Amino acid sequence: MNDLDPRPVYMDHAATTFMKPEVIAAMAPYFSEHFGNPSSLYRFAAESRQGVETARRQVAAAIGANPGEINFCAGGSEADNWAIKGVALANRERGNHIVTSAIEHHAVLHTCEWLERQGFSVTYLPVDEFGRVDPADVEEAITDRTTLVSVMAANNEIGTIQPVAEIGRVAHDHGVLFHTDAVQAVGAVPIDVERMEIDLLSLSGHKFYGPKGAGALYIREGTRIESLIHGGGQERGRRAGTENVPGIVGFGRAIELATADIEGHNRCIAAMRDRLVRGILASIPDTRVNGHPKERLANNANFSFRYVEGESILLLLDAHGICASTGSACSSGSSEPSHVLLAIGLPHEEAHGSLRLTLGDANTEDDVDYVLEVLPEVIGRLRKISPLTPS
Amino acid sequence: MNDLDPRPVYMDHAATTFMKPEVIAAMAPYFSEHFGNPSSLYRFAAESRQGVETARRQVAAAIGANPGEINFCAGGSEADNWAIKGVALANRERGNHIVTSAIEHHAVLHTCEWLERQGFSVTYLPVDEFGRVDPADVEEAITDRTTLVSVMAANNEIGTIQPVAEIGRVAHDHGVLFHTDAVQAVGAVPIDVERMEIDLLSLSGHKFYGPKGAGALYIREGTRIESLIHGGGQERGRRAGTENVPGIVGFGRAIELATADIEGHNRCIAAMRDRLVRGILASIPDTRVNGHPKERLANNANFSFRYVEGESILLLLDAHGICASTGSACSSGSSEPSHVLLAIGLPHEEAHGSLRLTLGDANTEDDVDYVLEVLPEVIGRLRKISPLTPS
Amino acid sequence: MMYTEKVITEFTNPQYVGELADADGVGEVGSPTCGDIMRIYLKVEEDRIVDARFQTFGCAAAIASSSMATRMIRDLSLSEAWDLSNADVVDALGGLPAGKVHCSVLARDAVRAAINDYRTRRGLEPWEAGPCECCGGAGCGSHPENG
Amino acid sequence: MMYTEKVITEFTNPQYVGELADADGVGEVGSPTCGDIMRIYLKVEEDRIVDARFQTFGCAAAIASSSMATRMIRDLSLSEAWDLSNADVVDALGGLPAGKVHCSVLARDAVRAAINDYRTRRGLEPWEAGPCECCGGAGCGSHPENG
Ligand SMILES: Cc1ncc(COP(=O)(O)O)c(C=O)c1O
Ligand SMILES: Cc1ncc(COP(=O)(O)O)c(C=O)c1O
Ligand code: FES
Ligand code: FES
Repeated sequence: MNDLDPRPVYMDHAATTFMKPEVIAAMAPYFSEHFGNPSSLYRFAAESRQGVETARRQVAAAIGANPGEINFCAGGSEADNWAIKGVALANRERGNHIVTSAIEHHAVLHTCEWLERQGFSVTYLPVDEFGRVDPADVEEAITDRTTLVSVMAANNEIGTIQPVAEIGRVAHDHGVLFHTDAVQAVGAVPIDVERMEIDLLSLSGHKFYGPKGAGALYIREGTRIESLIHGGGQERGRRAGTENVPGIVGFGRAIELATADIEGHNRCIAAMRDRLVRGILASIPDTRVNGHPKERLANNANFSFRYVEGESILLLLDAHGICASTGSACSSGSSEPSHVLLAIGLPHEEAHGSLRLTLGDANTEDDVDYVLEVLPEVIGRLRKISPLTPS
Repeated sequence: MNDLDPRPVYMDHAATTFMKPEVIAAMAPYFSEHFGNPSSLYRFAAESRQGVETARRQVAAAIGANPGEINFCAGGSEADNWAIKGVALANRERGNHIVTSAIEHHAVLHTCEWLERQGFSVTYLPVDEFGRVDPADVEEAITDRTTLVSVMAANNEIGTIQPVAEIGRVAHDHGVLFHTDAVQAVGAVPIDVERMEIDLLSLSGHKFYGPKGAGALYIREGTRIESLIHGGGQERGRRAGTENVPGIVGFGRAIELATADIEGHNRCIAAMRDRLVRGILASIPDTRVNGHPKERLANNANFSFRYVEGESILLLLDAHGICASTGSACSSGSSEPSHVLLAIGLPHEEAHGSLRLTLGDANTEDDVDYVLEVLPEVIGRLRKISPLTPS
Repeated sequence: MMYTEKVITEFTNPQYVGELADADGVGEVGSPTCGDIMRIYLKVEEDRIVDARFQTFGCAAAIASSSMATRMIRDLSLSEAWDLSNADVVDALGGLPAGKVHCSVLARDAVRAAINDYRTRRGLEPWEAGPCECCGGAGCGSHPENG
Repeated sequence: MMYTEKVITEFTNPQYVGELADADGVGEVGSPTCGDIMRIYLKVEEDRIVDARFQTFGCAAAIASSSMATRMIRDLSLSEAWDLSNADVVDALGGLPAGKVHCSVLARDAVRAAINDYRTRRGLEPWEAGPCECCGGAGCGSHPENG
């Protein structure tokens, strides 16, 4: 290990977050004290059951749902798989067509590809240069065989927020169910499943200072959906498996904290983010900010630096103790260009050269200063190595 | 709440266990300190990655596998669903027939029923009066369309241990893959996937003093299997979703502890269990012990008390602070008779009247004494209420 | 599934348990196959229930429902007892989990079976049950007399 | 995916970076579409590589591989440099993650392209690459010259 600077500046909150002390404290009693199986009849298990039901109310309150519509599962990917496969399979006799966008997370895209292999057909809608889906495109794509529209609430890579309510209205105008992957949106975009006409919504705890391995799928009452995991009668027969009680409890507490003051939180994070963006644009030429100028997550900054490749930026930043990411965090092992950046129209080499900085609750103005100090030097060094840099 | 006795005597370890202090201690650093996403490139995430890889080695060592064959997931139910659907779908062009037993956990049975709705055919093998599957029956059931045999290593309700190695041999003799649900077996039955010719094996952490919401599927190298959860490239592209790092770390530590001295542990637990069984048989007439006299989990005792129903036994025991279960723990909300007890040939009213006591590491001889004191009175009271009791 | 405190109290302390050797009417419903059998014994004087006992094989809700029903029909006239609805039993128990409502229907049915047994023994026409309140006769599966 | 310390050191401190204005041979492989471009410059005296430089657009493994290859071929004869295998580069880097081995192949290819450029400029026949060591010619997708 090459410890140029041991100081860890974490700017990858879209990949995952630390757990807040309040969340850990909420979970702690459920490890070895209130450890009963919530399905058990005896009073001892009532504590577990109540922990789960409290969390269900907390999640419901955060998104304007009823507690009975919240279904716990193991994370955002499971929720996406469940929503899309579950609706597609359960409504097969009504149609075999799904509408989604080209910039969805792989948990949605690869699930859609799987359904294509099972005989379904999928429309992948294009997005504009800022990464926005046009609700009119959704409307045009819907056929009488369409059973589901799935468009994410906010993009994990470039932070673009979608016109969710408009898309929900279009879907419902045509009697089609609407799923949204809100894994990145929670805590940054106020969600109201009624107003936004959302039928299914995916959540993942570790993106908002909650536990990893805890997620939820909101399913509007009356929605026809198959289970993804069959077995015992947990979650009212919808998702089998002994409940991850500590995880669920932590998830509930975390979403409560994350949605308590979205606006105030955004204001503070966006101020830091904006200074970061301004500073980088001022000090590094041939730089492009990806995503929407306004309709974007408060914590997200995404850049393309011409002539250099993303992974090498990350690793030089890492050598200075800065944690960041490129492409989509979940597939950072691959050297594929980002499907999101290609979809917004970037040429291949720029789609290879992105840097995502996502701020969070532990970042300070000092962190911003530090990145502003280190990054120009890093990009400069790599540009000196690159054969693409004009001399 | 009716507090006849506040003393909680927990005898439902097959439903779930408390987490051991060593397990909690192993997990603790991964909540808010080493919280990085294992897929991230920076050095900060190396701690998470190493935590996961250490756990992978611990699990592999516990069952005689290679670390690369261990795939983490969210629990036993997911592992069962994944194994069975994954193999069935991936090997569809080779055949559409699955062989399993009538006494599997619902995570297996309901998954098989789902596959039947997708056009697969399933043979549910009978068991003998002790709950054992006959390997000869497996052999007879295999056709040239069979792609998978799935028989559990040990039954969750009556504790019967299956002749796993023999079944594995039969499956392999016919070129058929063999899956075993070892959720109840870990820590009680030494498992060796080589010797037992197991291709896929399901595990769940909370059954051996590890975390809830953490499980694993062993997949023998080279096995054709589809993913259940599609998305990011985690678990070498096999199971998408940000890894539940603390859960995985705890899972690894727990399986290490659980398999360190299986024989010594079994000796001590079985001694208590045997005294419990002898005591109950001596003090309560018209009682039957279900399951195999020898080939059974060391901690499992399962009884049918004639003339009385199971749930009412549980609730009266609960009034005395004793935690126990009836039927299968995962569906204790229902008043269905136990499919396991029906399969071993019990008449309906006895299949409704079972009591499962499963001992664990926190039980003492005092607990055994207490149950022996309370249970005869409980059964006596219910028999006085029952119209079936001969006068 | 969670029981109310009243269910637990009624279940752990059922008052009128047992056979009435000289009963004037006995009603039995359910079957061991379903996991529920209830038997209700009546002692009747001048069309009034002066004693009632029950025996139940079944879950805590079944025991609590039959115990509560027995308690509620004591001192009622036969026609008042006939009108005891399963909802009355559920209310008296402070509610039952959704999956256990059928136990209260069973208790109501056992009371009616006992009344009709009394009437038949007396040479009277058995009264006829109207459509059940829980599903309006659609067949929720709770009524053994429906098959 | 994890890099060895040697990869990180080579990547963070590449020694022979840049253009050689008066190069005798230049080899370029890769394309921006694939996310990797390597260019290697050679100064040759009496069949011996007296100076070598590189420029790379690509991941850390690509930069480290090309840097290491450049370092390794300095002072070799052209035919010794030709024989540098991608495995030699991987070894010198203390190993590469499986998904990154192709970067070392790319570096080897860039060296060869530069040597053949030198030979062509001199009016010599370019040398022919035998089957690649990584897949024996089966086509692992690492070789841009295979399509
Ligand atoms: C034999 C068996 N298989 C599978 C499961 C399911 O495991 P989990 O509840 O952890 O999903 C259980 C326990 O509930 C079990 O006992
Ligand atoms: C938009 C989006 N959807 C889904 C996921 C998957 O969530 P998880 O990794 O918790 O399964 C992620 C994060 O990885 C995400 O950013
Ligand atoms: S009303 Fe419920 S079955 Fe008749
Ligand atoms: S040997 Fe790898 S492609 Fe030729």
